[in-house]
Amino acid sequence: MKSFKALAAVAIAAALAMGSVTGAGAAGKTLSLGAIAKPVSLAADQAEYGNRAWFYQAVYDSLLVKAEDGTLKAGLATKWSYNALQTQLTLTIRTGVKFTDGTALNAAAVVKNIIANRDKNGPTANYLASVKQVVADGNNVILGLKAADPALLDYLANTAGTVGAPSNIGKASAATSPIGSGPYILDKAKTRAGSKYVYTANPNYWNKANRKYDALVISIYEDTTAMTNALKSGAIQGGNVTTTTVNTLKAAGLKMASGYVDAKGIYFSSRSGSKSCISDVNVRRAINTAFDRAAMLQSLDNGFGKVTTQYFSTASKGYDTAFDKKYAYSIDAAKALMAKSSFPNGCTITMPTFAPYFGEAVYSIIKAQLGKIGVTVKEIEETGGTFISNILGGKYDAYLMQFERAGNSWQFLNFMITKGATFNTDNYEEATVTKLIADFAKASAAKQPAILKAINTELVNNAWFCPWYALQSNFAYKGIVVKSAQAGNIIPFLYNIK
Amino acid sequence: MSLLNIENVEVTYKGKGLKKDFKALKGVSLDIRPGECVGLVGESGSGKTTLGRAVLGLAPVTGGSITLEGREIAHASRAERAELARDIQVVFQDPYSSLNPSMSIEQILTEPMLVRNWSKADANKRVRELLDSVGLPADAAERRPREFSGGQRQRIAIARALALDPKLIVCDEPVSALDLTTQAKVLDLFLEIQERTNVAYLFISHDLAVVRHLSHRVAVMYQGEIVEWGQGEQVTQNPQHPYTKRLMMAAPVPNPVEQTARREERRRMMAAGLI
Amino acid sequence: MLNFTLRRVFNGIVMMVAVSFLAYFLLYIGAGNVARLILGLEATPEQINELNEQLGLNRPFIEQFLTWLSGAVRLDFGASWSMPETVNEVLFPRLGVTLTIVALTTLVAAIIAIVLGTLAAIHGGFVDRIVQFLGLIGFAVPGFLVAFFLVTLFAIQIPIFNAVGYTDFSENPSEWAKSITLPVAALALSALAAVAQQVRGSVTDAINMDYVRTLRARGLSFNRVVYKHVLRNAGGPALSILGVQFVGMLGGSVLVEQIFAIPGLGPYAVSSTAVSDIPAVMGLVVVTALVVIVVNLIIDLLSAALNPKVRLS
Amino acid sequence: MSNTTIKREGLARKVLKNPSGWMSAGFVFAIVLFGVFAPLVSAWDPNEPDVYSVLGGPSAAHWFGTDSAGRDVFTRLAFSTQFSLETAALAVVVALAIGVVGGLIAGYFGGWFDAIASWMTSILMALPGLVVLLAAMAVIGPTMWGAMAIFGVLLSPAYYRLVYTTVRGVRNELYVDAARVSGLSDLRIIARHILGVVRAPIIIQTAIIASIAIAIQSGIEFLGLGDKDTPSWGAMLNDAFRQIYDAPGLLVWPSATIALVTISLVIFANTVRDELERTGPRVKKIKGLGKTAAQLADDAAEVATIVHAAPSRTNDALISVSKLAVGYPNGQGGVKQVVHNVNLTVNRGEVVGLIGESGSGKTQTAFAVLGLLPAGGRVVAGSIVFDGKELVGASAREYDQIRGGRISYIPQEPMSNLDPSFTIGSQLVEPMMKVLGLSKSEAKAKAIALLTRVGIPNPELTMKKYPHEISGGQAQRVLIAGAVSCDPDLIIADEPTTALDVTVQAEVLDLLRDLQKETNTALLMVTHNFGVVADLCDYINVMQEGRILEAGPVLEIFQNAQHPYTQSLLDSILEGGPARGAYIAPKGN
Repeated sequence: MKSFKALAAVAIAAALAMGSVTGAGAAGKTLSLGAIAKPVSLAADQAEYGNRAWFYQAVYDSLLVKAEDGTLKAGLATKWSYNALQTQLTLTIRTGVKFTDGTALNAAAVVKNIIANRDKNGPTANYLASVKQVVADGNNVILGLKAADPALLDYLANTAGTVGAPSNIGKASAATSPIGSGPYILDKAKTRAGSKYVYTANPNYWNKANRKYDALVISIYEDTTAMTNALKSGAIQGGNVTTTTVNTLKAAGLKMASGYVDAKGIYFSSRSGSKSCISDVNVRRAINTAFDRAAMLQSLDNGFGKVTTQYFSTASKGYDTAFDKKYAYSIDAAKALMAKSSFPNGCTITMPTFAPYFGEAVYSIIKAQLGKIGVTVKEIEETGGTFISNILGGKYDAYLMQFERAGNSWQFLNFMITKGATFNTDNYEEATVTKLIADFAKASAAKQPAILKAINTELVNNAWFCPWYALQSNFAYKGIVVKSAQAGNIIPFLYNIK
Repeated sequence: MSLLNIENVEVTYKGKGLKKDFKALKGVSLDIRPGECVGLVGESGSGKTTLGRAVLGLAPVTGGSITLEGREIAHASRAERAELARDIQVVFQDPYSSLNPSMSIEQILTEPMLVRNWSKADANKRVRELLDSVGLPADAAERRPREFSGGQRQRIAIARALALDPKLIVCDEPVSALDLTTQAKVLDLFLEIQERTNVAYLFISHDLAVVRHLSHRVAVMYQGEIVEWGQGEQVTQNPQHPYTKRLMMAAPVPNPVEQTARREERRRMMAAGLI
Repeated sequence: MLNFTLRRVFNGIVMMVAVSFLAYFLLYIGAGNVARLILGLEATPEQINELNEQLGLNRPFIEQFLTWLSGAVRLDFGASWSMPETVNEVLFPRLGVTLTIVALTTLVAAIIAIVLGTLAAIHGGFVDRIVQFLGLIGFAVPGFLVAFFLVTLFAIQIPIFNAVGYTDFSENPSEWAKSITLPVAALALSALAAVAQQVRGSVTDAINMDYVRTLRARGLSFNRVVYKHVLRNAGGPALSILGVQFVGMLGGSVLVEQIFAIPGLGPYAVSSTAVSDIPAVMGLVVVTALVVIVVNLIIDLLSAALNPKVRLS
Repeated sequence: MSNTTIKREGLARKVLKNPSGWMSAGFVFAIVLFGVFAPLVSAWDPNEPDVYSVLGGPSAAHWFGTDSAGRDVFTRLAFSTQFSLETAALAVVVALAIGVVGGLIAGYFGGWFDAIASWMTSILMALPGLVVLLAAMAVIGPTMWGAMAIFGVLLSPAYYRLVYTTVRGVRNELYVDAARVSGLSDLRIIARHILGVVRAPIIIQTAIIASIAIAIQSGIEFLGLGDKDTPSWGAMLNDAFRQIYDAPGLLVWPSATIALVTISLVIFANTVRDELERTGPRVKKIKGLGKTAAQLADDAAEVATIVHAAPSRTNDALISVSKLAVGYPNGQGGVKQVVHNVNLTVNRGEVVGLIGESGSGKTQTAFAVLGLLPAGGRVVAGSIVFDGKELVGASAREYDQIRGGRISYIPQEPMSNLDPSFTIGSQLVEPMMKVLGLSKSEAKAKAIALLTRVGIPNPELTMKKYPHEISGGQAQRVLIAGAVSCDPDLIIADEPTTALDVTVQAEVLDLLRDLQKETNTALLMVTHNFGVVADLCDYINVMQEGRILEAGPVLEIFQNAQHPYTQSLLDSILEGGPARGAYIAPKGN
């Protein structure tokens, strides 16, 4: 058998050799990456981070950049400083940078970008909600804030600081023809939207020293197996992989940059009012108690993760190891909690399923476990487009999700907790928590940890969520250099891949 | 009085799409008396089969009339046709495709009776009579058409036609697919049945000799028209119309001496433009 | 022949309009709240109204269809609801990829099938058994299973071919060959099997025709009669099966492209379906139907060239 | 079992007797049972997850192991089978209902319904199934029932076309006409005569359609676009693909089941088709078709042919057949002999008749001489010496050099003996170029001359025509031109006028006689018609059941036939017989 394989390989390789001679070498040094999601729009003001970060980082520079460990570093802004009240941020803009359309990058251009990022209804808009006004002052840009925003600099190192050519702002074509000052230029002719995005080097890039590759190709693999095959066969050098393929890829010689960015579990969205039994804290506690988190982690994600009951990340000052002991798995305890609730005979909750992403196994587990404590799950099948919008529209009582756990606590609070936070879809409030958050915004750095701990205590005790575990993210790579997993992002930022 | 009266019958097949309509019969008149055999002879495309099918209600009559004992039947409805089936029956040329291969002989023979709600016992009795009358063994009823030879199948087809004691049987080339010896036997059967039951035949054939053997009167068809019509002996032995003559002269006589003479005669007549 | 061609072309055009209308009617009626689908996230009723206005979704259905049709005849399928690119921008480059794969597969399958089918019909025995076996396997084992085994064996275990992706021929011919071999092989199997069986059958039929005996009685050798007369007469049925297989392959390529992550119509169809991107789905249906109709037209014309009788029907 | 039931062995019985028939049907039946009794096959709940036994291998508790949610694979396979078969069955039923009913109506009644239905069919066939299904699912959502119902509609043309063409064919069968004449209603005709004929093709088609439906169903589920809650083969595959590197074994069960079910369905369909097409018993290839001792004895015991003296006959034998026997495999490993111990001579320039009824072996004898016996047939004994050369056992090459140039052939059926795809001209020119070595233009000129000679008006135009554009009589003239084109020494004419009208027959006979006289070619005339024999032949052989019973000069046979069979043939001749008398009205009428 072995000799047959070898023979076949030799024969076919020989047959292909002719072509290879002419074809090889033309590519130069290309960075090939695999992404699991295609971008919705390539316009600067529609930039997203997470799995889609590369599409924007390839073309656009950002005001600030983030090292692997989360340290903020100079990007287009060489210096930044707050006033004493933390309500005014001054950024000094790098000089001598040009957009690829030939126009110069200056403070005025940055101002236009920040305003667009805030006002164009893009994914970044929320992160700039605190910005009242932006003005250019010589080489500086000054952001006036409505109130102190402890996460703003972090946002600016993410997508909120994305800067594109002002001429492109507001144009419909920007969605497919991005113009930035970044390391690469999108090669539209070779790009197959939705499948393969091809980039060539920006000849006038200001930071060539940090650009290790002459070309960049990002291929989309929505299918786990395709991504794995791509990595195994060497078609790409890096990509985010699911926990189920980690072992096989390691065996195939790939390295992993692993982090714990997301928390996977059940999230509640009808805690306020009384239309659902989720509004009963004991029901929420019972649900928290109805899952054997360690077993779930093992079975669903091969054990790649860390069991937790709290949504705060370990990087946050609010995190408390002690809480992870709470809600130990016990169906009896969960039943007791149900008995104590206003729904001793059980109740029905509506949950979406999103099998294309999460697989269907996990839903059957949820249904079975909740069934054991008298909570009947009415499943509504989602296949794509409407999954997030229906969650945001308040259609469901609870949903399975893996949410990014920002290291920056303020960011987290504004994402999930405050009234009006994106994923506090029914604007649930608890007076204690609301007060603590207000305190936190005003508090000095020294006092913040205690307040965060207090908030976390409330959240965990009142079972705001039901996280199961912090999911290990795995960026598999071979032939490229990745120092470590990216703090605060599921894949390493493009400029950190060497 | 005639049993069947065909007057000035026209049949036109509608052309599909851009194709022109095709007039298969251009005003044909003929009559058949009870117990009579009328021969219809002609070459392919002459319209002889169409005339038979028009009588059977299987061709679109676009003009003229066909009456059976005074009743107009050219445009009979399906229900009237079902009624007519008692009086008019058919024996087709091809003994292979005229019997459904998947049915037993009994099923084939009882079909017309079952439509008329005969009892099973009556039907079975009739099947035995019929098989006997066409010279087939009684155990034939259980077998399928493929187990029979061409001549036997044609006997079965005749039995089916006789099932309801019809007054007229349209015989469309019933012997032309048969071997010489079989043909002679089947023709004898036709004669014998006619003498016994007084059924009338419209006997269609391309073979002048066959028609002459069986028919009281003979009609010769050519391109949708009857070109000669008269006593069998007269038409087949002393034809008047040039086409009938040509037909007669063209058929080779199975006698080397006579055929040589006929051939010479034919050539002479053709050269003279007589046929 | 010209008359025949014109009739078929006209027929094809009428059919395209009918298919478009049917598809448009069913898709847009069925799609429900389109604006909500597009706006997703935090759409307000005002935004939804505005978008409806903008997309013309509150105009009468016929008017909407005619607007769409006037774009479609210029091969403009409008804006996609799920991607920033217009449907055309995404569709046509992908159509090129899919057509390359499917056309190549058709060619490969046809050549092998003709050779195998003819040999099986003439010589029987071993080749015949191969064709029978292929027929069974090719028909019964879903293409995506074949694809997966091919990838595992020839791209990962023995890395000869590419496991994923697609390279344009113009970009790099050898990479193109490496990227296209396995998908073509996976797709070809079932078409090959079906066509080979058809060729076997129609060659067997044709070889028993009376004129074959007559031609041989005139002194033509068996091989000459087979290669000139039998194959030409057997070509008609084989061609029409090839046409049917082509349609099947267009569908099969959806799955195979998904597995090989090839930027063809397949992944586009799957993702557009998942997010109910109606303009994209509409474009896909119309373009693939157009391809099928054009291919059928070509096959009709080829059949007519092979068999003069067809021209009259 | 009584004798009659054996005789009336139905298709079902035949298929089930065939090993591939019962094995495939049995497997499909077993799988259906497996699905039907899914709730009983195990104590597990197909949807009951167990986080503690995820991706477990096969064990006593879980025969086939557990999947990514710890569910029992065996149980899920059973329920998947149920669901996948049910949904595939839905597609088949929808397709059947639409296609069969539509096909019956359109095929039987025709008219506007036919026009519309045929048009709808071509539209449906212009739609690539999977793409349309995906489009439909974009609208109706992830419901496999809906998708399969729609797929049924898309598949319906397969049935429609099948039923339509079959019904069209059957409708023109004479037995349907006979049924109409018997007064059967349309419904009754459809029920009794038409359904019976389309039943078997529908069964074949259903097996194939079902396997397509299964493939598509599992394909969609595999893409993750189906019902999530219901186990199905495709969903199991999808799960298995996600775990392909951790638990590759999961892939085995659903893929094996899909493959085996579809293979079984296809084998079943093929078996039914084979049994339908098989008219006789199974034909096995036989090596060494030798005559058995019994047959040799049979031949030897043959009563010798009655040979009349032929004083005027020359002894210049062109072809001499002696003790020829032709046989076919009889299916039981032996030989069924159709020509026995035949002796036959054709002298140069002589016209010899070979006369007999159907099945007499006359055509087989002719084909044996030409070396062109139908598949399976071969000369089992005897010799054929042509111009001093033994043809029995001659190689294909040797025969190719004799046929056309030395021995040529005029067939019976003019239309089917011309290649419909080539012009008349090319079919005449090709053999001349090969046999006579003429250039194309020379061959063309000769072909035109030949067509003129055989009495075809406007030969240049006819050269460019296709066979279907000329009449049967003209086609027969073309074939005659082809037969004489390479100046053969012997022409074998097999019932050359049987398919022609009598007036055309006379002209063709004249042509044959004149050509024969002109070129002094020998002619072996195979016929059943004594008129033709009388017209042309010098010497005749009477054949029955593979044997020549009587042979002699033509006049001698007509006037002095010795064999009872020959006499009975001559007695059956109607020509020259008396006409029927005048009509006498039956009594009582």
